[in-house]
Amino acid sequence: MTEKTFTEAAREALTDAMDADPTIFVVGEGAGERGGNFETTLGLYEKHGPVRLCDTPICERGFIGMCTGAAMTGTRPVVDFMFTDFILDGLGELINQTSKMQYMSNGRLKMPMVLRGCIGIGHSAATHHSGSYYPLFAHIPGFRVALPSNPADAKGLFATALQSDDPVFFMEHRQLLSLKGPVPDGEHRVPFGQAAVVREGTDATIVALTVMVHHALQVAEELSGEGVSLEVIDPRTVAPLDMETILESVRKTGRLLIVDETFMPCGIGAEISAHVTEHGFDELDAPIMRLNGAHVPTPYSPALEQAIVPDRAALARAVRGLLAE
Amino acid sequence: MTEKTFTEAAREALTDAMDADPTIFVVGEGAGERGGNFETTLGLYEKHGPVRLCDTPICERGFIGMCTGAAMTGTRPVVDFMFTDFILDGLGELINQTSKMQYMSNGRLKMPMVLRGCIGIGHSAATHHSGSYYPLFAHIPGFRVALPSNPADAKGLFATALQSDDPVFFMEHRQLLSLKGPVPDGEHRVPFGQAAVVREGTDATIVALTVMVHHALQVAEELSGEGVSLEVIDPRTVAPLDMETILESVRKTGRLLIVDETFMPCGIGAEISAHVTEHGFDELDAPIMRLNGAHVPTPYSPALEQAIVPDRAALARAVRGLLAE
Amino acid sequence: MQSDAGERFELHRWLYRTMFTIRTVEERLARSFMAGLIHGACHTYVGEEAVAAGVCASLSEDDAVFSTHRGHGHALAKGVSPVALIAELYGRETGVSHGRGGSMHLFAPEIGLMGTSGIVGPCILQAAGAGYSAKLLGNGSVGVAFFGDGAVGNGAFHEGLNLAAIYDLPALFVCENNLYATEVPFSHASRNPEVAPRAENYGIPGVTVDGNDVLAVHEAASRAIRRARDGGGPTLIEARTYRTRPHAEGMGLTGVYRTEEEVAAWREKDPIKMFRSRILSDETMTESDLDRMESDIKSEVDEAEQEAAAAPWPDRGTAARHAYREAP
Amino acid sequence: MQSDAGERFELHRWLYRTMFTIRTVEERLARSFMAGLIHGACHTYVGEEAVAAGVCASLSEDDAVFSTHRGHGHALAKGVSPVALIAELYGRETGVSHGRGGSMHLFAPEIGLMGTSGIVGPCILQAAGAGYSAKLLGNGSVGVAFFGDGAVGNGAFHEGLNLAAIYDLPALFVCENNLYATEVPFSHASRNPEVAPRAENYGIPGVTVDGNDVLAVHEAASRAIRRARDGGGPTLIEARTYRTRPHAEGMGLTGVYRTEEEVAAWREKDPIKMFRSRILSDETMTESDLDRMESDIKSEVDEAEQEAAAAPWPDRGTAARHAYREAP
Ligand SMILES: Cc1ncc(C[n+]2csc(CCOP(=O)(O)OP(=O)(O)O)c2C)c(N)n1
Ligand SMILES: Cc1ncc(C[n+]2csc(CCOP(=O)(O)OP(=O)(O)O)c2C)c(N)n1
Ligand SMILES: [Mg+2]
Ligand SMILES: [Mg+2]
Repeated sequence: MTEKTFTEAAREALTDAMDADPTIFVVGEGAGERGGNFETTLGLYEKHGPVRLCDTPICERGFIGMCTGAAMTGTRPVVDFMFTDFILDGLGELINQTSKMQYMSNGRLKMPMVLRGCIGIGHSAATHHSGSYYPLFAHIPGFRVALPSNPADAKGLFATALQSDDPVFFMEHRQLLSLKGPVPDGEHRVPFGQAAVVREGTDATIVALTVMVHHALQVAEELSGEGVSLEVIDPRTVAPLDMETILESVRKTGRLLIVDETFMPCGIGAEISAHVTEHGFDELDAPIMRLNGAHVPTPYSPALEQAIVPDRAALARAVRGLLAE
Repeated sequence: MTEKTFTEAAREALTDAMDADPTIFVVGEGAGERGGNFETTLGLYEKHGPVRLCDTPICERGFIGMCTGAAMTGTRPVVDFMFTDFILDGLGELINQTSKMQYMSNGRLKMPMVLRGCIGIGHSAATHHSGSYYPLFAHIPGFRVALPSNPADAKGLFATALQSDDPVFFMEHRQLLSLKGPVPDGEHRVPFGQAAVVREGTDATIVALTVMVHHALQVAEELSGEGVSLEVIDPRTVAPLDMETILESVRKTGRLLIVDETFMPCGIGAEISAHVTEHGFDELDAPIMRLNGAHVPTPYSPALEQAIVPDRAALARAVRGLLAE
Repeated sequence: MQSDAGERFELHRWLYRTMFTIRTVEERLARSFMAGLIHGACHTYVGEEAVAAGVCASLSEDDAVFSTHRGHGHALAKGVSPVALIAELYGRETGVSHGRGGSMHLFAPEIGLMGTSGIVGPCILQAAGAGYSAKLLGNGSVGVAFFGDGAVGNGAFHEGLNLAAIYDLPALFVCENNLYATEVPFSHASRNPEVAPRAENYGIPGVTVDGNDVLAVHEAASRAIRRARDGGGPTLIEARTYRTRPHAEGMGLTGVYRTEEEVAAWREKDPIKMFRSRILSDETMTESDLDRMESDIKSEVDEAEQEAAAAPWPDRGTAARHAYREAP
Repeated sequence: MQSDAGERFELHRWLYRTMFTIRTVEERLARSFMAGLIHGACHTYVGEEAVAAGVCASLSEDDAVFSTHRGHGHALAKGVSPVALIAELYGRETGVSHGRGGSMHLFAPEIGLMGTSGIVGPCILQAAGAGYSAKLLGNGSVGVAFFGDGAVGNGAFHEGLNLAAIYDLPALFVCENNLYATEVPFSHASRNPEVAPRAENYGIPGVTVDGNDVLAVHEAASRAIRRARDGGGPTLIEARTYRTRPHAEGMGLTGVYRTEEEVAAWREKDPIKMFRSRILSDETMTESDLDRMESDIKSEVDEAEQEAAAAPWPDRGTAARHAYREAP
């Protein structure tokens, strides 16, 4: 184990994978000589040159489509999209092409393509640099969606992504990029579809996504002083979604809250709630609750930005509400 | 009341609105002299000419962006997108621009834009001509999404859309276009956010979307012979979603099934289920259930196509399962 | 080693055989459409056969072709068998996409047909991507996109050509300018009637050819493909051609957008008829050679149709397979 | 009616005032950024002032401007007050977007600033749309897009210019070619170093101007705007300019992508310095006129900054408002 930042940990997975697999290449604005806007590719250009570390013009649709064609023909592209907001121009390619190629070809094509970059609200980034949108990708068949919440998972999930033959979104919350934590040295892979029970407890289950995992852990710690025992689950991937671990937890606690920074309607919380209601109805001692960011574009002003994101106080309130049911 | 097809009813709303409001114009491939691929604009070109009935090149992103700019500057564009699959290339414009303009401008801009066209599986259209994708639009703040299931609602919801200052998706299931039904003459508007209880019943509630409303009604009729009394609700719009009508029904029946042709994960059924669980938990006598099309791209062959869409037999099975819980 | 004349004979034979096969299959499919045997849309390639044949003559199975809604001709020219194509449109398990695709989604990656598409535009980007793979892998293959004039005003054209240009990718972009996109004339979709000169914007060569002259297409394409394989980067070819059937089966042959006379004039320039005269004047084959080839092809296609019609339906139990590569 | 000389004086005064205001505000914002008063990103317009000023001089409040991440200059030139701009970057209720937007989302629709944007490309399409409204309403107004060289390889450029061209829309497309997109040189993003000649593709006029020469910009823009108002359709202007500050505050002034010497050479061609000499040689204003104007502007901007810094924060209770126009 070595202490590393989230970004360093993910870069380690990329560095190792690029050494091992000469078919991997990275595209993005600034992914080349500059080493990535968020230092995602630092040092790799010097090692692998401009074909494998490819600077692009500002044409997200174009390079996503290009990478789709590349993935169909024997290479393994990594699209470094900077902010998820930018790849919305490529959703036509992603939804109509990338996600469907395996099916349309009856499984004869594979689609080893990774889409990686920033999500999330913070730093007054405003509405064109703070989107998350992973519920959209979870809705569409064909995609995998990884949402690491700590450096070790960043390395482990990215390593898995870089070996997947399905297209994978690897989404990094902007508030986690410089987070430090212990990271396993050498080969480390976290399989998709295995949630982590990051804290055990008996009174209620909190399922938290990306940055909210940290809020949930702090609230759990705070409330433990009051004798409340919370179990906290980090799904780590939302497609596939490890419902079994969540159901098992609910069997124990009887209470469930899902906290997610991004929009509520048709979100991940909705999916988890609906699934648990259908398959764990008899285990529930209280209504399942959801806590989400407000259903609005992200405002710029810190005064407004704070108001639309669930904070620890809101989370603690929601937990108390759930326990009181 | 006059008997009309779904397409005729919607066209009537458009015809009346274009007569009354000179700022309305329609864009689309074939929307001009040809009268629309699905006769959506038949006869209007002769009346209003090429500026108001505007044929476009194949650049969905471009004309959606253009219409966004037009809506910001005093006109009311209607984008006739033929198949919803085609506008995915414009999702960047829709999500980053169209849906956010009102918020970013602090309510000083409005966005009177209608996006209308075909959705849904059928006729071996295969995966590039059968998408629905409305859960995506319901997830994003800023949009209205109307899903008429019959000619009268097609007219009434389209009329409302053509007066809305929010951007509206008006989505027409391909299997409903030639459906006939009684349509109110003259002005007829169906407000957004008002579900229709299309059949009353006491044993269970089925919420059904677009074409599934018809399946649900037939199954309800069939099962009524066995003494089963089903209530069938057509939400008519999924953004806003009239949860009050659904909750009221569940208070009566205690049982809920949501049937939707399109994908389950993070879909409309998930949202309805999660909402009812949170706000109507004590009314539930059984787990809420969802019935959706398979989570795969649409296959072409009729043999496969049928297999991925909920049919009446599957719906009846699901209802029996729900009643047995 | 073969003589030049022998090569020329082989080339002519291949081109004629390919074009005539496409024509025969398409006309067969048009009848099948009328008979209700085809379940979805069907866009035939009749009148444009010289483009697919002329380009694909220089491709191997390792080259990657990406095509459009009007892709039957490209599939056949790339080596898909008539029976696999017909069975696909009939929705059968033995179809080239095992019934998952239909007319607009033809996949035979094992021979480099990387897919036709129901969406206008993406093939251009994907061909650039195949070029990217070829460049990275250094395997000498080429990515080829076929697309219509309708794609020229689309962002994919602009972004794809630019990407291929700046990275010097081994790619070939073949615009089949048949003057109309569905029923919208190119003159309405663009103030600029030319496509090939737009290549200049991207700093790459652009070539206009008579798309009904198979040898002209072949000549231009083989030069561009050689150039691409040699590291010279991409080329844009504009092949001027015409579809002499409706946009899709079931639609009108003419309409507000074009006249009977125009269609008749283009039928005079039928690429197969033109090539037949050329072969006869070149004396690479005789009238009876060609007649025999035609009748052989007709029988083959008839048999293919019968085989397709008798082929099994896909097993509905498999409908959900292959959305993902891996089990979760 | 004013004399020509009077008009010239007014024009020069407006242009100088506008450019100097932009410069002063931007330099003030750069200091504020260092001081932590600006919460998000901040892309200044220093070095490029002549473009916004030269174009906006011919626009009225009824004309619609759409801009980019580097939009402060366009906002000020279109009539946004320094205090409304600074307050926005400070996140205050009195900001031009009431704190919802910040540096990259400046909205003042009441004076025709229809928005700056954090996404590269859309402004081009939206300006075409404003042109569409103007055409349909027949109100004689014009849609104007400002965008960087970085947008040229984007599909929005291609689709937007084509749409404006085929519908003859009253629109003006102003490409601010400052040689770099973030730190990617235009020569890497395109094999073709020119932007204006691409207008030919779309059948519309393209004009290259020295973007540091405000009178040249004004001349080209006013001609294009007149043409648009008269129903002559859209024009593409490529203004060659340079940013003499980093891409965004907090980033390096130079880096792998450009040299100190290059920056210094462009500083020699500073648009304000150049225009000052021109005014003095034309004798439209004197040294002391200009000095007085400059010091007035400096005081105004100082006051604006103080006012902005003292302005109230938005009420967090309002954060969810205006996502929709209407109650459900
Ligand atoms: C993105 C997209 N928009 C619209 C369509 C509907 N459509 C199918 S074919 C076609 C016309 C294509 O014209 P062209 O590219 O010239 O090809 P052609 O049919 O003439 O061979 C259109 C508009 C589509 N398939 N994809
Ligand atoms: C669609 C999109 N992709 C990426 C970005 C990130 N980005 C912000 S500014 C910029 C460079 C823009 O360059 P240019 O258009 O030349 O404008 P300049 O900054 O030089 O004024 C990039 C890539 C973005 N804002 N939008
Ligand atoms: Mg065409
Ligand atoms: Mg630039």
